[in-house]
Amino acid sequence: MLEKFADKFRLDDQTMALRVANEFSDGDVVNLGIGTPTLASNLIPTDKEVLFHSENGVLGYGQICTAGEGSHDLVNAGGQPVEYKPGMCLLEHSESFAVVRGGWLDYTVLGGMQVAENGDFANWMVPKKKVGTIGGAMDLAMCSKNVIVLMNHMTNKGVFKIVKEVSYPFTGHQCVDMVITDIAVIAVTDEGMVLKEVAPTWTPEEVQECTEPKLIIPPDVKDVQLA
Amino acid sequence: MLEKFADKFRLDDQTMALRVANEFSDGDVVNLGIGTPTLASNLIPTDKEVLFHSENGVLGYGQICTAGEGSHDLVNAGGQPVEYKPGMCLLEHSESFAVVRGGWLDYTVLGGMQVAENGDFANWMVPKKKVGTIGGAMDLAMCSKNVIVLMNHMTNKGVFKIVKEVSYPFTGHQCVDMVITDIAVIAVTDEGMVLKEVAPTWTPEEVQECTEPKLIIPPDVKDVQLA
Amino acid sequence: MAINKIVANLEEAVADIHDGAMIHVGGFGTIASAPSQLLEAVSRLDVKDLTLVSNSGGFGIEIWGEHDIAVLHQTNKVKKHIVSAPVNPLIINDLEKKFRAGELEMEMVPQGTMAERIRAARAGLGGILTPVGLGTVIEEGKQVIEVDGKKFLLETPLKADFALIRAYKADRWGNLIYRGTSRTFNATMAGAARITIAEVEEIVELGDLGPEEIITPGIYVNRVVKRTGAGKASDDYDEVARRAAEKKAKEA
Amino acid sequence: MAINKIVANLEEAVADIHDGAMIHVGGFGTIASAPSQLLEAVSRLDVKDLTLVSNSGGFGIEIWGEHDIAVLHQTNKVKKHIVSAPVNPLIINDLEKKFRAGELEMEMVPQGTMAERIRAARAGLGGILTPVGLGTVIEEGKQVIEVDGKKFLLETPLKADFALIRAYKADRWGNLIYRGTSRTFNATMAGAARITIAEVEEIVELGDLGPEEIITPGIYVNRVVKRTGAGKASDDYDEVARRAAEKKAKEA
Repeated sequence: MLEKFADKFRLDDQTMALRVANEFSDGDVVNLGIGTPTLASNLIPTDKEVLFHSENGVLGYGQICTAGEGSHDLVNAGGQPVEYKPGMCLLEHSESFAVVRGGWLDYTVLGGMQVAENGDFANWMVPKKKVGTIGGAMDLAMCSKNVIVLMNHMTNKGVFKIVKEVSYPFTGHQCVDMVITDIAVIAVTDEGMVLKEVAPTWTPEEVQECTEPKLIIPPDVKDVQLA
Repeated sequence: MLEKFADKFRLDDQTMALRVANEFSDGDVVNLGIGTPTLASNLIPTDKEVLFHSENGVLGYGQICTAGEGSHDLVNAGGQPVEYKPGMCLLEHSESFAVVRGGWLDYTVLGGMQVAENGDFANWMVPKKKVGTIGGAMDLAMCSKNVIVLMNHMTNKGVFKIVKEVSYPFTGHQCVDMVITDIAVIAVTDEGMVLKEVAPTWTPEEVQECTEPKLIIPPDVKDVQLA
Repeated sequence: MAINKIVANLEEAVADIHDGAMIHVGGFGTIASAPSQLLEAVSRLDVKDLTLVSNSGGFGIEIWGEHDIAVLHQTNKVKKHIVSAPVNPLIINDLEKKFRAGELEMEMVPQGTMAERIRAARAGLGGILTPVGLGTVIEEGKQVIEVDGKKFLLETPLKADFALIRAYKADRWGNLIYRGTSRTFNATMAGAARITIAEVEEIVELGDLGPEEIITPGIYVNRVVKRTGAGKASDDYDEVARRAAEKKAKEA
Repeated sequence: MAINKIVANLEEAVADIHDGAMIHVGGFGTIASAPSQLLEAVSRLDVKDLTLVSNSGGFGIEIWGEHDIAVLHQTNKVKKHIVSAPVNPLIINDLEKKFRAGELEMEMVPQGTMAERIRAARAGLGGILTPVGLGTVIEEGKQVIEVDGKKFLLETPLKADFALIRAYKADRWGNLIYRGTSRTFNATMAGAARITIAEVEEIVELGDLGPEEIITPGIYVNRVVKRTGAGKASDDYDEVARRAAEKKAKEA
């Protein structure tokens, strides 16, 4: 984050997960990336029927188990045991990715390294590292109906992550629909990036300072919507 | 059949099926075409473990049920109810043909219209008819380890079915390994067609008269081997 | 609103099928594996110029009080049929009559290629390479692609507007299980269309179908309708063959 | 001779794995889904220059007394690794160390493409077309094929010499069932190699696995071996993560 904003309020991981969970409606099929996105599966109201897909071959699982509970034969893609839920089913790997590639996911939520103005996306390798984990990210990013990136708005060192052009190795082109960060919610549209919501105490102008491309700032920018 | 041989002994359908059943060993995976080939699944010694595959999605089924028995939810490709057998499993259609195309069938037994000297094969359409049923025949003929054609040696009108060159629409090229007819067993080899067995009372020379390409006739031609 | 894919009746299930729609029809060729009540419901619609995709062209005779895919030819709904086994030696079916009369377009597809093209639609593939059909009429008009010196035909996905399928049990999420060899093209076609409609013997509570047991995930299914009437009779196949032969003899 | 694919022990199961062999390794990344005892048996063989195909590069720490795929890097068996998730943020694994040291070739594959390339090998396809990877490093050196004006990458089958997989129960025909999310790449890889070897918790009588229940047909499986020892412990994932973090801290 920029040094001048170092002490300013920012959403923590759980709150970001809560914000993304708020996007989902009854019947939506959702894949949550490893890490912060995964938390969203625990933050859905119990009367809402959202089907969570995990690429290791489970569809419609329940909450992440508390430590020491659950079975290692029923885990999410991050290896965390999850609860059985009525209606759940299991898929071998090629069918699990038929779900992904076939466009059956309403939402994919992924961590990110860079998101460009036009929705270009990089999340799997820092260029100088020469090795990174693609995993299911390319399939998920290229083939889901809606791709939401959940990430800090800037790096710890204050470098832009929301950029004019992606400089890291691509995950996919023009695939990101929304970015949820620790300070803002941004929609990627044909006209450009539209600032939809800001974290409490943040102004649109401050968010713009932390964002490389020019944001479209409508008059009705809201505070982050958690329910 | 040629008129001069009209009254000569010929193998009936059941005996031809028995002859083909005699080819299979323990552990072989076998697909039997609709019609005469299908009979072979009932002619395997009970202590021999041959796995019959049917393209409608069953692997390892038992005998064809007697009339009025069995279930219409467990049928072979000809629609005949078959018996459950321990070890049997079910496959949806793309997996059923993964079995075929993947080369998992040790033997495919198909009816035929024409087989050429080099193993070229036609079995699905008489040219003037303009419509015929391909079904699984192309997949089966092109992808099985061994393709056996079970057919009458000549047409009712005495026209060659074992020919120098296929004139009917192709099922597959150079795919037939063996032809079992009502009067002979012929192996298709790189050197040409080798007469292996003849029906009782038939001489190799008589079989040659009923066959367009020149047969290789080894000194040890046997009578048809039924066990 | 909780997810509920169960619709009240056959008419509601097929109401939005429109002129010119492309329709996957599940099953293999036997009446027991066919979505016969959905087919009958479509035959009662005022629609035309349908493109059908199915393994078989059907027999076209009433079996156990129900009809197979031929009912759509009999009611003049079909413009084109993409099919693996259009005709059969037991009977001259309606497809064959229409085709010979020049009233029907037909695309013949090897059965394994058909299965894979349908799966490709569900799985978001742009196509698949198969050796099957090389050097046959099937090759006509298709790209031949070489991989490591071997030739293959490029076959493209078959994605339909609607898929009509038959299953054994369903829950309100649309999860399905099948019975025996009725799995066949029914399970393959589920999800290979914009709208998948399943005709089932039984509707069970969510959770009654176990996670290890479900064959078709509910996300591939848009509507579930329970079959009406007493269900399938116990006639055997020989009876079907006998009656087909009778009809053929009568027409000859 | 009745069919019997059950072999006496792990050593016999892997005895013919040879220098330069290409090996599919099932599972996803967790120890519960890995063929860990087969991997340990291979690590004890005198073989080199293996090419591995797996989803994950492994953690390389002992978990519940067993090892994951990293044990083959630790014992210097590997020349090349075809992999979707080679490294992970919890630990610098052996694959990463070897790769950085220039001692390992690596081919990175998007996970869905990997699954489909493996299935293509079992299903006798010459390749599949996918949009995934277009305009990324994955595109390099591959044919781009246009179908109806849309571009796709041509991805080719991954057929191995051996597939090492993990299942729950097997019968003597090699029919397999899995448990929960341990199905994953294990079921996908069965049959995608010349020789498929399954490590299982239990061996049951032929017929105990019902026809509707079998996930992997026995024809895809060449050898079945029962796991030794008490089986998997009940440690939870946090423990795994904690110990990985510890090791990383120690090395930093």
